[in-house]
Amino acid sequence: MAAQQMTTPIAVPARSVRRSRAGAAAVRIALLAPVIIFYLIFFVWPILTVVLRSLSEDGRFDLASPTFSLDAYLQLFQDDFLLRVEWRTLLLAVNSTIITVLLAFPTAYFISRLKRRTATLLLLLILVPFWISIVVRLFAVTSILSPNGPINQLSLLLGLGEFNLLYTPAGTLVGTVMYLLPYMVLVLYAGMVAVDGNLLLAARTLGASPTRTFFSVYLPMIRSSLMSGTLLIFILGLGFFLVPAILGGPAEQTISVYIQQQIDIFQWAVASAMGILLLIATLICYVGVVRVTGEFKTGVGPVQVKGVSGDQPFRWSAPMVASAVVAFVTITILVLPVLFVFPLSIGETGTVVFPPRGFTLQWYAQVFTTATWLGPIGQSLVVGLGTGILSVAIALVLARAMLSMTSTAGKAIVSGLAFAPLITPAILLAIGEYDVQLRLGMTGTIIGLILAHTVIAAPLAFAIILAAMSGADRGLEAAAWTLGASRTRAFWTVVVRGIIPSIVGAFVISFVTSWDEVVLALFLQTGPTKTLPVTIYKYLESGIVPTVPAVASLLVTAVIVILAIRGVVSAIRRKNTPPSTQESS
Amino acid sequence: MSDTTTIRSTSRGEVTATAVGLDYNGKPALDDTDLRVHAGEFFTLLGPSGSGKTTLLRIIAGLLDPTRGRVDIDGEDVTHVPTQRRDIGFVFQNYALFPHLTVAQNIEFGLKVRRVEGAARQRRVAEMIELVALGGLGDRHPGQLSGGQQQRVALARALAQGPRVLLLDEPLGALDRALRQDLGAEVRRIQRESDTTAIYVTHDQDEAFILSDRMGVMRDGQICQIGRPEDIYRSPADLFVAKFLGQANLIDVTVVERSGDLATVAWGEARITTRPHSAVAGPEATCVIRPEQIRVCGGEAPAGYDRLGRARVISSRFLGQRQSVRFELAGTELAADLDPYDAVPRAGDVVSLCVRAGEVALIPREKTSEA
Amino acid sequence: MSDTTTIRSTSRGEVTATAVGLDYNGKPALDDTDLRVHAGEFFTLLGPSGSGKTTLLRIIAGLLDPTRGRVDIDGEDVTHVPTQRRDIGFVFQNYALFPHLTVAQNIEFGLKVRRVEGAARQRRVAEMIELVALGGLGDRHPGQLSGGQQQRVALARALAQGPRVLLLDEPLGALDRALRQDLGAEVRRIQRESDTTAIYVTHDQDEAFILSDRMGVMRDGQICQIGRPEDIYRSPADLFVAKFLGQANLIDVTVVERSGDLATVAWGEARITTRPHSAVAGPEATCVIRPEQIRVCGGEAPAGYDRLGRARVISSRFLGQRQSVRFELAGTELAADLDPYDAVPRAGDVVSLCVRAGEVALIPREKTSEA
Amino acid sequence: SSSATPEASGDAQEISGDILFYDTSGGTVWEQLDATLFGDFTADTGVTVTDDYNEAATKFFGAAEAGQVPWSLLFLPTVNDAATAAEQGFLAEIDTSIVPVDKLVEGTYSDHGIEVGTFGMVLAWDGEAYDTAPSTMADLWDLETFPGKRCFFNNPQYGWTLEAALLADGVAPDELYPLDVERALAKLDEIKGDITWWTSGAQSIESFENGSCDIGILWANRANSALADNGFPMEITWDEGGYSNSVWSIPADGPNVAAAQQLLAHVIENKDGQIAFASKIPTPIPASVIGVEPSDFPEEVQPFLPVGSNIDNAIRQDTDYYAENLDEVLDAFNRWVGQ
Ligand SMILES: Nc1ncnc2c1ncn2[C@@H]1O[C@H](COP(=O)(O)OP(=O)(O)OP(=O)(O)O)[C@@H](O)[C@H]1O
Ligand SMILES: Nc1ncnc2c1ncn2[C@@H]1O[C@H](COP(=O)(O)OP(=O)(O)OP(=O)(O)O)[C@@H](O)[C@H]1O
Ligand SMILES: [Mg+2]
Ligand SMILES: [Mg+2]
Repeated sequence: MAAQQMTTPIAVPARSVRRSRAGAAAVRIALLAPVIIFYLIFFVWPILTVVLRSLSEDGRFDLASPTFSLDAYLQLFQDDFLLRVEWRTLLLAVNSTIITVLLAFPTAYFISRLKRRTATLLLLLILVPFWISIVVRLFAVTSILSPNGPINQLSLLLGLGEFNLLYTPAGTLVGTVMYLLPYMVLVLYAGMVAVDGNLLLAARTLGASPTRTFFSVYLPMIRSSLMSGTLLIFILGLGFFLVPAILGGPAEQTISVYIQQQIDIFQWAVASAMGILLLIATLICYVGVVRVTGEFKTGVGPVQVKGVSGDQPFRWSAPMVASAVVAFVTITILVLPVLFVFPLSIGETGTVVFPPRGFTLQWYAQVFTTATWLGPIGQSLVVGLGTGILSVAIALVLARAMLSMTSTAGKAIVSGLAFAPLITPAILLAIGEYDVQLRLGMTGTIIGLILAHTVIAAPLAFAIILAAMSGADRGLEAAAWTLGASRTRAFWTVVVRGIIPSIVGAFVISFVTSWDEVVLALFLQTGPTKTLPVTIYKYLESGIVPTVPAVASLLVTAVIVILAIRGVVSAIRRKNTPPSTQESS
Repeated sequence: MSDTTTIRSTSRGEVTATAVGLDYNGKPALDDTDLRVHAGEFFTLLGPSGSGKTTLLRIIAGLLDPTRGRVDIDGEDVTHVPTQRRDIGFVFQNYALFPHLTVAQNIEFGLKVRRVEGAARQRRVAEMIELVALGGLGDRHPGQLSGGQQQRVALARALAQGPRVLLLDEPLGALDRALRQDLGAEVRRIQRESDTTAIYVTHDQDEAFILSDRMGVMRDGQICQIGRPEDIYRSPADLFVAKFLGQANLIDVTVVERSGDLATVAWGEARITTRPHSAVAGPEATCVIRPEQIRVCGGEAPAGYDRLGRARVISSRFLGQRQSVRFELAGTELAADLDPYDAVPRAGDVVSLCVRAGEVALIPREKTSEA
Repeated sequence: MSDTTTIRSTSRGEVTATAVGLDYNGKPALDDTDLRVHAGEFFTLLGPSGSGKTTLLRIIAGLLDPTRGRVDIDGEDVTHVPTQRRDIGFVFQNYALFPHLTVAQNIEFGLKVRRVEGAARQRRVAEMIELVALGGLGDRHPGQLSGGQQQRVALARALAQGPRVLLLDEPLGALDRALRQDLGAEVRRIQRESDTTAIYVTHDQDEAFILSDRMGVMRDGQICQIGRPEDIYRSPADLFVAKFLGQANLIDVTVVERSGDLATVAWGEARITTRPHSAVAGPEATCVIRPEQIRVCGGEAPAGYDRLGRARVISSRFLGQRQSVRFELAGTELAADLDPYDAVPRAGDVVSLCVRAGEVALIPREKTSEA
Repeated sequence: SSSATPEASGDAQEISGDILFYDTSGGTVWEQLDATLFGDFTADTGVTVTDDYNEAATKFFGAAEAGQVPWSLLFLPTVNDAATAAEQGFLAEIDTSIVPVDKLVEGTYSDHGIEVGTFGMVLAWDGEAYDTAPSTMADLWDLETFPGKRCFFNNPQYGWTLEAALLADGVAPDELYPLDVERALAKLDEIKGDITWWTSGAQSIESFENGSCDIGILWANRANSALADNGFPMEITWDEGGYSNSVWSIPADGPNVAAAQQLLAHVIENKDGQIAFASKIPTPIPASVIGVEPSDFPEEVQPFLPVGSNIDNAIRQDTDYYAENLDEVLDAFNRWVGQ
């Protein structure tokens, strides 16, 4: 609070100094150049190949004899079937976005109001699903939603009759919501804890009721997080392939599933055109949100608890109880499929069935005794680590460049470029990426996969690091200069060191993005050992063997054990350090 | 003393806190404190950082729930009435302006909530903008204002609805002196004119003296003395208050004689006439000599002064309105504020010092902790 | 005047700014200002909010690039030398401590950067911790310290490497008075002992008076007067400085006689002996009467005083060390600070007022803007 | 036809190294291949076979277009994939001097590949659900005698969906192709509301297990695994069922193709290996070796094998038809199903 006393904006000096220092500019360009080259090669070029495919007649662009045709695009707007697919995709994205927001908002609110330690625990629960392949979680969802599953059984028990969601639009919706929820909760939570609790108190001293305070003060304060988060999940929802592919019937075909199917039968042109359409549509949404809110703000990841939760005592009011209930539902939706892998892994049957028949631990033994699983886990770890490191590095450079930019247009370009890969349908990116890597002779290499995963993971890392860096006190960097530290040294020892929690968060998000990625990994790996999700996917076709849920259970257990150890360690550390005496400035 | 002089019975906004206390993690931040602020009064809470000023103020506002005790406004128990129904205005230490609203909209907020009609509302906003001298800035957002300007918006916002009690938490902390004086006077004037009770938290002693009808000095979650600024300054209850308000030369003395309103104490050779203290019964006491009570005199003390003895000048410094001189007298260091237009004593000079007879305060002797 | 008295030629850290200016969006925040701070001097920049103090300080530190002009330190042009090679220390308004480092590590930072050897480094850190009285807190993180303690860490950190120039941007702004005084004295002592030049930004006049050898008053991006605190207070260059430093009663007078060091002016019936001003040539002038220069006298002025006339008491207020009384004299309102232990004048009383002869400052007459 | 035994051919041409196998069949199929046919080949020749799982043929086409093919042997999911690839020159010819194609049933091999892994698409039902067993596709439309949800695959080519509808509507088996898609969809309309669509092999039996359906068209090998692995009382009939083949081919510009030719030869000769493999995964490799009868296999898998007398009343899917008309068929189906 003491920081309020300053009257000179702290962000000013660093920025204006950099402007005129030729040396610093050179350094910046030297740092930025590899990143730009990376994006040109591994994002722009692949997308370009897709665009060229979409513009050629047979979907195979030939440089020697280029032909251009807009037929594929015309088809998209004329064919009533395709229009229906597009409409359905939009509907699914809109509906799942609405439901996700409705669930995530109270959940994030509730968590943001809790004490920091409890909040951290709940956030971890919300993050745990990230570690279990979405393929496995969706498979667990099929078990949960099936007629033998707990939901229908409960419904029958209560005399509510058949309640079957599997292979229905509702089932697809549930699956999509489950996929999107963690992202939305994290973005909203970051925005909510940043709200200055005093503003809410101020509204109350002015006579505003809690409801009014909520609408006229709280909501405007988190508006940009809300809009950015909504856009993010809308984009993810539009392009996500696995949920409709696994949970949806053929009647639920969406653009991404359609693209996949058309590619299987070599209809490249229309598939590519559809992908480009998706890309353009989401870019328009992005620009719209940036226009309205002035920023795209996804403060995902660990944040310092300040503001409301720190300031206002927690009190059980009616809205708080309602939020708690929704939070419970949300956490159930997220955690139930994860827990479901345990019963799925102990049945004696050779393929996975629910409810499990018999009891055996042989599948666990198999995980450790065959190379089938250990290799992929190792591969996934290597690729994930590589992706995490590279993504964080790129995110740091981009965030730095963005913050030292003065022109709004420049910022928009940097952030647009940074976020575009999130928007691109994975299957198209995969094909384009494959084309490019073939040309570069990189296919099948681990480096190639890491680079490709970095393309899709870096945007998330960038979002987190950008939020942290722009929130960080830039005066600290200037302080380091006055102490004689060079710019490089100041950047590393002060700026980067100061946002370590966010860097860890960015690393973790990048890691799990790679850890759970199927489509690119399917295309870019050659050879017997594939990443874990691809190996799991491989069993989806030929029958899920119980080793798959066994692997998943082991991962869940490992994550929980790691978190528990971390919790114990930090509890011990807390005990050994004196309690803070003052609010920090 | 004369607590009743400032009561105006027609005013609204009498605030009474009875044995309120609040614990953080089992440790009391506010320690069962009583406070009675008369309607229409300007009351200041003064105290070092962390003494519980903000906590008490927030409890009165209903922004914090007390662990114990009750709060009444105008005789009505409001302990469990939510903030928005207490009819108060609050100025926050860090302004807490709504960043998404313009200056005018910030000021308008409370009026809108109260459903003040359009034209009347516009008029009132214009009036308030005028009042805090922010003409022309109505359309700016808080982020585009300097600290001082933000402060004034916060004040205007709290005042716009004419609350019965105005609570101010170090509202002028971030401003420079000239602005602080002007705005302080403004707050005072507005408070008087609008017949509002004001409770004002500050750690600036001058501000407290200038503004308040009465004030309370807080320490460790308790109010340790309440009274008119003058009374507290002249007759501090204890060492803490004596040291916290103004500067004080503290000397350990022996009471040699008590007669009615005065007591004579001995300090070495010197005999000093002091104001007695109800808690000083035995001969041991501490004398509080304010720097401005000391002056240089000839061999004989002039009328109204007691002679302290001969002292050596250690250092002297010009401070504008006064000259701060440090003396050494029989092994004790004494700080004195002398008239800057008198001859400047030089370090090493030896002069006679006198002290105002009958103005020096006596307090119970305590183990002197570090200043 | 006596600018040279404080120069110690052996010291390093002479700072010269020549015609430096900086524009924000075409509007000058600093307006082609010259400044020369002698080596070893404690120089204070005083001025209202937004006058460009921080901007000037940051330009000297190299944290901002001036649009125009040059900066020299010890005769070397450093205008284009990056901050880290200027050998300066900077104490930030908001401390800017590294939150992830402990107190000791914060202090150590600059030494590490300069590759000071392990043992020597540890010794120096211990020394600095000692110096700022933070013994035992070396292992805490900044978040675990109080505001005052954080401030001291910031100071220690800036001093550890023994910079030739120490730049301080309102370093004590957030502290309460007692702490501010202690720390201010500390800063001054440390600066003296370490033979460092200090440039200190503040808007607290007392602080400026107590600490500085010389000071500069800033206004609208320019330094409008430089000199010893006493000289500036006693002989303000213009209306702005007169009003900014201390309080001032401004009365328009006519110069009737000039003789050497003194000028006699007429104000109605009264004749006042004043200090002349080089820019006042004609008869028209403004007189700056400080509140502490006025006193109540009998019918005849005592020695050293000029009689102002009979005045009516409007209000009076006890302010601890002084009593602030407002008078009305021939239609003009005068503020006076009287001895609080003298009889308290009551509103409505009519008394005679006198003013210190020869101490009142004369300044050129300006269209008086609002105070 | 050259040498009589695989060993002999192995001796005749020095082969070594590794065969990278473009695998589109997935987990358990690979595990069994590795344990039987490929394992035997490695034991005999020292040439290892490495699995490279890919989801569809797409990636091969991409690589072939770019002229960078790392695989020596391809498992193309359908005959039309193979035909398309051959047409574009992506496949090497089968070296009949090494590979004894004459031991294969006529029509199950071509210049560019041998057919393998026949998958049968058969009428299947929960053996405990009905008193009388269904026997024809028409029974799928008989909601009264055989109540419950019907399971169909969401891709008509691999689901026998259109064919089943036409058969149920009275079209004679030998008049099925070219498909009267409109008529088939009209017939499907009758039960559209009672269909549960499955989207992967794993899901199909999961649907039976979890009660999402009681009757439907399943892949014969998955039906087998439901019975063998899980003990689910699955029953099937091949009557009016369909079968179709995948293809093993050798890429035109692949590495170590000589070894791949040898591998094909070895597999054709390795009758024990074939039986061992089909005992676990009842999709014989190669698809039809002359003289192989269901009775050669363990009793429990016999009903599920698309060989010999089992398929007397089953119908071979016309892959030429699909190669030609797939996009239209799929389009029509998509439109119908999405209505
Ligand atoms: N949220 C909190 N948790 C724990 N202790 C707290 C909390 N808020 C305040 N305190 C403690 O309560 C005591 C009183 O705090 P309060 O804010 O009322 O002080 P203050 O007198 O307003 O100080 P300042 O002048 O610094 O604003 C302090 O010791 C403080 O450390
Ligand atoms: N980033 C900026 N953009 C535009 N104007 C600025 C910026 N930073 C400072 N200014 C302007 O420059 C002028 C000088 O600012 P500066 O911070 O130097 O004032 P200051 O004297 O330090 O004030 P304070 O006492 O409030 O700290 C002010 O008018 C301010 O509004
Ligand atoms: Mg406070
Ligand atoms: Mg400043």
